[in-house]
Amino acid sequence: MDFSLTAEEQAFEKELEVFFEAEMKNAPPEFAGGLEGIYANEEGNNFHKYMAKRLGEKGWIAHAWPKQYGGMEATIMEQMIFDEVRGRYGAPGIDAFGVGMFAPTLLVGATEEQKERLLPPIAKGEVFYCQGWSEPDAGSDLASVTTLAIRDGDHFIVNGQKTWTTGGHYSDHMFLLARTDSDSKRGKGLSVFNVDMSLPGIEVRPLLYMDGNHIYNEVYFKDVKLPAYDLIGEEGKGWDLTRQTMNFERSGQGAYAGMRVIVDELIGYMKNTKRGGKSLADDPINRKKIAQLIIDCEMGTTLGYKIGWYQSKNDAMNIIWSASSSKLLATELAQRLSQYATEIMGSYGQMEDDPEAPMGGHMANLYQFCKGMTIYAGTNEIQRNLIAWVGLGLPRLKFKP
Amino acid sequence: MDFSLTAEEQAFEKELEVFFEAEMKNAPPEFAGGLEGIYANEEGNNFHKYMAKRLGEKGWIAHAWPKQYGGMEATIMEQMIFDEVRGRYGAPGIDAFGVGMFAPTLLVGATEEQKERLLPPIAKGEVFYCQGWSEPDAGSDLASVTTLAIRDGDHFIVNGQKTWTTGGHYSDHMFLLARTDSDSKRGKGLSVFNVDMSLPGIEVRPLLYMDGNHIYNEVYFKDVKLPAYDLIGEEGKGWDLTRQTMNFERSGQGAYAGMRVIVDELIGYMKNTKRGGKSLADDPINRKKIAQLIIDCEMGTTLGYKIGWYQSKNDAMNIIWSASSSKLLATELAQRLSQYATEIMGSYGQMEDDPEAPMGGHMANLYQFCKGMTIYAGTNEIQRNLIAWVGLGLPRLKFKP
Amino acid sequence: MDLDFNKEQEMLRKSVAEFLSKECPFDDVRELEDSEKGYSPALWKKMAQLGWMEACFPETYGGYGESFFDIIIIMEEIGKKAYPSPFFSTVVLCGQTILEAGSEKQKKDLLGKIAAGKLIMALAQQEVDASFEPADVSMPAELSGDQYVLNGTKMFVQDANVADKLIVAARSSEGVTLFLVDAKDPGISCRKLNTIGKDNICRVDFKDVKVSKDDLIGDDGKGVDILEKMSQRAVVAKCAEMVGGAQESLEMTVSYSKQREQYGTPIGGFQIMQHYMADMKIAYETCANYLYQVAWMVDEGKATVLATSALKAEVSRQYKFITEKGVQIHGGIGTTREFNIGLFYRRAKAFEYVLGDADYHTEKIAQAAGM
Amino acid sequence: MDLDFNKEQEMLRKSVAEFLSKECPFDDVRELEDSEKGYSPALWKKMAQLGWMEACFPETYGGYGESFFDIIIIMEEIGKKAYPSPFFSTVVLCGQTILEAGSEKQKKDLLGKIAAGKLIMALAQQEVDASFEPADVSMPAELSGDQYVLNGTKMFVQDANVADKLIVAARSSEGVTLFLVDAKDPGISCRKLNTIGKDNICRVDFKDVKVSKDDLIGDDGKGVDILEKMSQRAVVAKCAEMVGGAQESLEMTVSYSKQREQYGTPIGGFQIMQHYMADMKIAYETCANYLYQVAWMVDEGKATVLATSALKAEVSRQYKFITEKGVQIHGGIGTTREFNIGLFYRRAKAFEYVLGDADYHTEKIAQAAGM
Repeated sequence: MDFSLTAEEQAFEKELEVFFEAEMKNAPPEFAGGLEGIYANEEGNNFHKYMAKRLGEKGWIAHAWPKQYGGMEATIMEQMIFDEVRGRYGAPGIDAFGVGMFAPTLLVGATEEQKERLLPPIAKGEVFYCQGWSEPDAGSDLASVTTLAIRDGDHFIVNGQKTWTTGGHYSDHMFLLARTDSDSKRGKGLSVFNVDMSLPGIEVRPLLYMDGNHIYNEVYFKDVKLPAYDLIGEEGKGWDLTRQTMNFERSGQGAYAGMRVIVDELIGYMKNTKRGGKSLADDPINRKKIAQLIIDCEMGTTLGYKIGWYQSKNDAMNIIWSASSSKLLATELAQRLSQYATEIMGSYGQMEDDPEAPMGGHMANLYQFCKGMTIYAGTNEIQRNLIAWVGLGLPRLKFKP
Repeated sequence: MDFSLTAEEQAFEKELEVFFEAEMKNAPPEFAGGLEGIYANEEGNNFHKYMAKRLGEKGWIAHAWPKQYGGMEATIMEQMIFDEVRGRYGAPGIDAFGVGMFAPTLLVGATEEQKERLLPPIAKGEVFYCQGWSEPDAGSDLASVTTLAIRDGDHFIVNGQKTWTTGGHYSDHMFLLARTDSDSKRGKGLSVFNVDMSLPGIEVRPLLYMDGNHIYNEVYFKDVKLPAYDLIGEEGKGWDLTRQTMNFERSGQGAYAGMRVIVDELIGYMKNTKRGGKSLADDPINRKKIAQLIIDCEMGTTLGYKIGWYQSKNDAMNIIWSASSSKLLATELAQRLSQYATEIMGSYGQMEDDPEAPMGGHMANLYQFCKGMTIYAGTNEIQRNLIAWVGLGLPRLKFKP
Repeated sequence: MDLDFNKEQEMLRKSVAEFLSKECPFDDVRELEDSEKGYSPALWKKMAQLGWMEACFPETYGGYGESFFDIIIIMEEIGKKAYPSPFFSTVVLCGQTILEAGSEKQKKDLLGKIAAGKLIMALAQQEVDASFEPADVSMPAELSGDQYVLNGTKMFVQDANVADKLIVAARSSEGVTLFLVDAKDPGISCRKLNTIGKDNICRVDFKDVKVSKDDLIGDDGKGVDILEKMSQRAVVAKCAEMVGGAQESLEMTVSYSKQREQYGTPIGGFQIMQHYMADMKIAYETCANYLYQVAWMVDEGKATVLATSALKAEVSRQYKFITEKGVQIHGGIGTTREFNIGLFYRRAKAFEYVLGDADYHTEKIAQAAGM
Repeated sequence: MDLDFNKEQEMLRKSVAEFLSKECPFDDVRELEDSEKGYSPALWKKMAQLGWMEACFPETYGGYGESFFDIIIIMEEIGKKAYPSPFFSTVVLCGQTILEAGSEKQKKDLLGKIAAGKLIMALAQQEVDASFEPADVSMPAELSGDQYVLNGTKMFVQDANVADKLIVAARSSEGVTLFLVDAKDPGISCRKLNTIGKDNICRVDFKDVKVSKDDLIGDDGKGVDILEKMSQRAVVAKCAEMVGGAQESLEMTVSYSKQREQYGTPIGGFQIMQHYMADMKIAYETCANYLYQVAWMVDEGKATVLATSALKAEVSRQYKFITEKGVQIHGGIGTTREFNIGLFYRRAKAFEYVLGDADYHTEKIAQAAGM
């Protein structure tokens, strides 16, 4: 049992700290981080893309990939350090969809030609992706997608609608899950595509978040002609590939480091703020709240190491339940953090972006945005089911219709 | 909307207070109340039976029953006042099984002869019952009982085992749910019986609670000969009768009043106790805990009135979900109360019956006994299902075997 | 004991509900939220014509009612429809303050205008340190000749941006005192803050604002008492709005869960969803029951700090719980601006801050319980 | 980074587990709990023969190990089997105190005897006011000639009823000081309390108990420092016992839920049961991971108050959560004395009080975080 970092790992951590310390000076004022930070407005998205480019130059986007696709074959440990330090600085630049989900999918399921064509631009931070999974009637039950992609010679013709397309309005490409066999049901007959968002027939419409921010989109496909060479993996085998991608989606390292920094920011705010003549930092109820947040961050961080450990051993079963656990912990911690922060701030807790808002008003936004977190990327209910089935071997009951 | 008591009701409340104030002076030292108080030892059970007799003399056991069976036809409101005041004094004397469950069953489903024979002794506080429902393999899923009662002329021969028989070691009678048709399945072929516990072939074995107290029993039946006149209701229709009884079981008024008194006792303890030189009552974390307990008692009490209101209007559907709600609130409040109390007491919170234990050590016992409460009388999971089905009309899914 | 509403009350409820359903559907609510004024002056007039404001004041002062339950019913229905208007600020916060402590002249004049829908008012109590305690008011009101001069900043003043008059709590040499101020006074500047409730929460700055001695509400130095008494009623009224919102959130969630299918079955059939909704129902029902009991206590003059604080603390907690689970059960769609559950999720948080948050009231309960 | 145990550690774990399974099945645990001594002297000897105590001390002092992880592993296995013995009192609380602050002579003498299974010890710190803070110790130790005289009462002294020697924290003119006292001193009277853990928690009264200057552990007045340093290790060791118990509770519950059928299906198939157990698993896994990390920090001399307090606060909370849900999933049978989950439910509560409860450690975290 040894939690220490090697000398090289420590040096890498230091290098990253110097890098992010310097680069974050280029952030727009009151940059929020997270999905809202990079998708809700142009300044934030520009900074995200600028940072992606800088990270691409450093080779840190594709850090763990094979060298032939622009990677550096870094260890899982180095990747974890990267995620943690980036999280600590609240830095953007890693495309959660392109880098986090589609690239691993390509590495697993794409042809050599596709890998060589599609991976390097992602590695360089030059191309950005969105996810084409959910539909109005296919949310948690993703296998019921109905968007059609019907083969027509060396093309597929796509018709249908996707929704919850986070960042679709700022993305160059989409990875699309569509039905290539119109007679098929559920997991059968689905395929995965790389889609150029500038193709004719694709329309991206904003789907505003409850706080009014534009993060999500609806994406409509009308007779969109996809070249067949952008079919990823075998036709009709897209469900298996997608299920693997789901696991890539659910690790969420770095989240704890980011929240730990917010807690420290909150502590600083409390020490500098008095209410009714008393420092907020001296209130035992507030102190208890802060302590619980710190505990949660500590527990989550250590779970993150464990997931990395499982990953380094390719321990697939343990990766599944532990990644689900981490998704639960991180998203429920975000709820608790925004809840406690907005309570501690008293009436100021209701302020969003406003010159007088403490901590940039991000906590009132997080209070709203965290509700999305417990839903997207597999609802927390689905995650608990998965832990029970995969992590504990509990039986999966079937319902009579 | 009017929550006031009439002058008569106020007078009745006053009369009860005077009565219980006087009678509780006869309680054994450190009398615990609740099921542990009346079943865990002989002194407590003697006091329970003494109090039952006194209540019987006053006519308060059968307060709301028709006059011909020893009742006084009191209103629901008067009964609620009785429950509340009794709860406030932590007074025993009402047999939860005989008075609370079996008597209403008789009133609904027994023959005139049975009512006249069985109800008056209950009303007088002279006969005590236990419940013969659960079996080792039939807990939440009560319809799967296997104890057999096979007709043999003007008798039924009973064989089988019951469990969780609270107070069976101090009971004169049992109301038994048994299968009278050995080929029947689930709810069909079940019947209800009044059983004299002194019949040959009945063996009562203690089933100790986790704290070592003797509350529960296992009851074994070996060729027990029951007279047919003690079959209650129609043969084979016992399930319908039992389901009605379940609703009688789940009201739980008076519990909140009892817990509110414990909270006040706890406040008194805190005000008189210092730790590290500071009064426990001045600790903001403790204050918050107490406030939440008070809130819970307040909310529960008002829900109790509402249930009474529904009962007075015979509003069956609303009675079901609201009684389930009250069972949840009261039992989860008992958990919270014992949790908070044992936390506030610090290390003293671990002390059970001991000369140095605060509040008689009852809180450490309650910390254990409250776990039974969220299980017996329909687990809290079952109650939530019921609220969803009956209170909200949500669909009941069926499983494929 | 009679735990039903009477016929007149049911009629009032029905008429308010019908009016709001027709005149301000949820799409209009969203529009009003995004508007500068944050409410509809046209609907305000109609409300007055329908007699809502009159229902809240005794006949002597231009109203026709005096039952506190009428306010409760109106607030509940406002809550159900997430309806944005300065009703609470004007009728409850200021109206009840005037009723409690105003002179006969003030009552006749101001309440009459409120009842007629011709006066909008806002109450300025909290300051930059955001304390909820009336006794923490520190903004100075200096006596200069016959006038008081107000200087300083008030925070979280709801509807100050649309009010005609403000009641301002400030500290004179006698203690906290309430002043009636013209909102259009040139010494007053008002900035609407960007809040989660999108609900006209303002910062108001006072620079040499002069108030005549006649424009005190209640006696000099008696502000804390007056505000605390008013709060008893106002807390219950705000809780009525919250309980209304909780009911609507529960109902729309249950109904959505019956209709939305995933995995070939309505999601409301899944046990975890059922348990969430069972807990939501218990939370709503217990809060509603307790609301009515405390409202009855207020109406009967039996209200206690313990009861009103217990109500506000618990309703704040449970409204958040209900809307949080409500969004969760709706899934992604529940997080969008266009779906209605989000309106309630945001309000649950915003209303937590009105007249004291849960921690504030929790401490009051402990005090009231003798600790 | 290497998050697996090494071969030697796995072997130690296996041998402890096998020994306890064989020598002290749960029925014996119940018997020991009900016995006056509360532990088995015969098994204590065997444990010593197997080298458990030796594993906990360096070679110089009669042991053969010095890895803190050996203690962790033993405590985890003790926790899994709910095994009652004075191991924690003797080896951890007192052993680590002596290792931290004892003179060479004391270390050689006392640790050697402990390692050989010939000495049982108990630590007396808390007093009648039940404060967990070492600095709150107030029992007087008055210097009289060459001796200190102890008078007063110590509370919640685990295993005092079976100890040969006590370490007593008392206040001399220099401050809190630790005294080594013969448990059989005629001035000492000991009463075993009736506790939820049935675990030898005692009240100890001291009447004119004389202690020679040679029997101080550490310097006069340095007791607080010594106890706080010892606590870092002891908290982690106790948490290992709790985490072991949590693991066993989870496993027995999952296994029961797969086998117990109601409504024609294993109860572990119901979604609400699955969600309970998923949360139990997360709770156990995160606590176990964090335990190992903090143990590693302690072993490396990097331990911080924040980390050990976070560990104890969270493990206390989660152990209670896991056993509470564990009993619930077992249903009625889980509440009985004869079923094993109840042993853990009771221990979760009892262990909450060892070396500071959650509220105590929560406040320590806030302090450590700079508040």
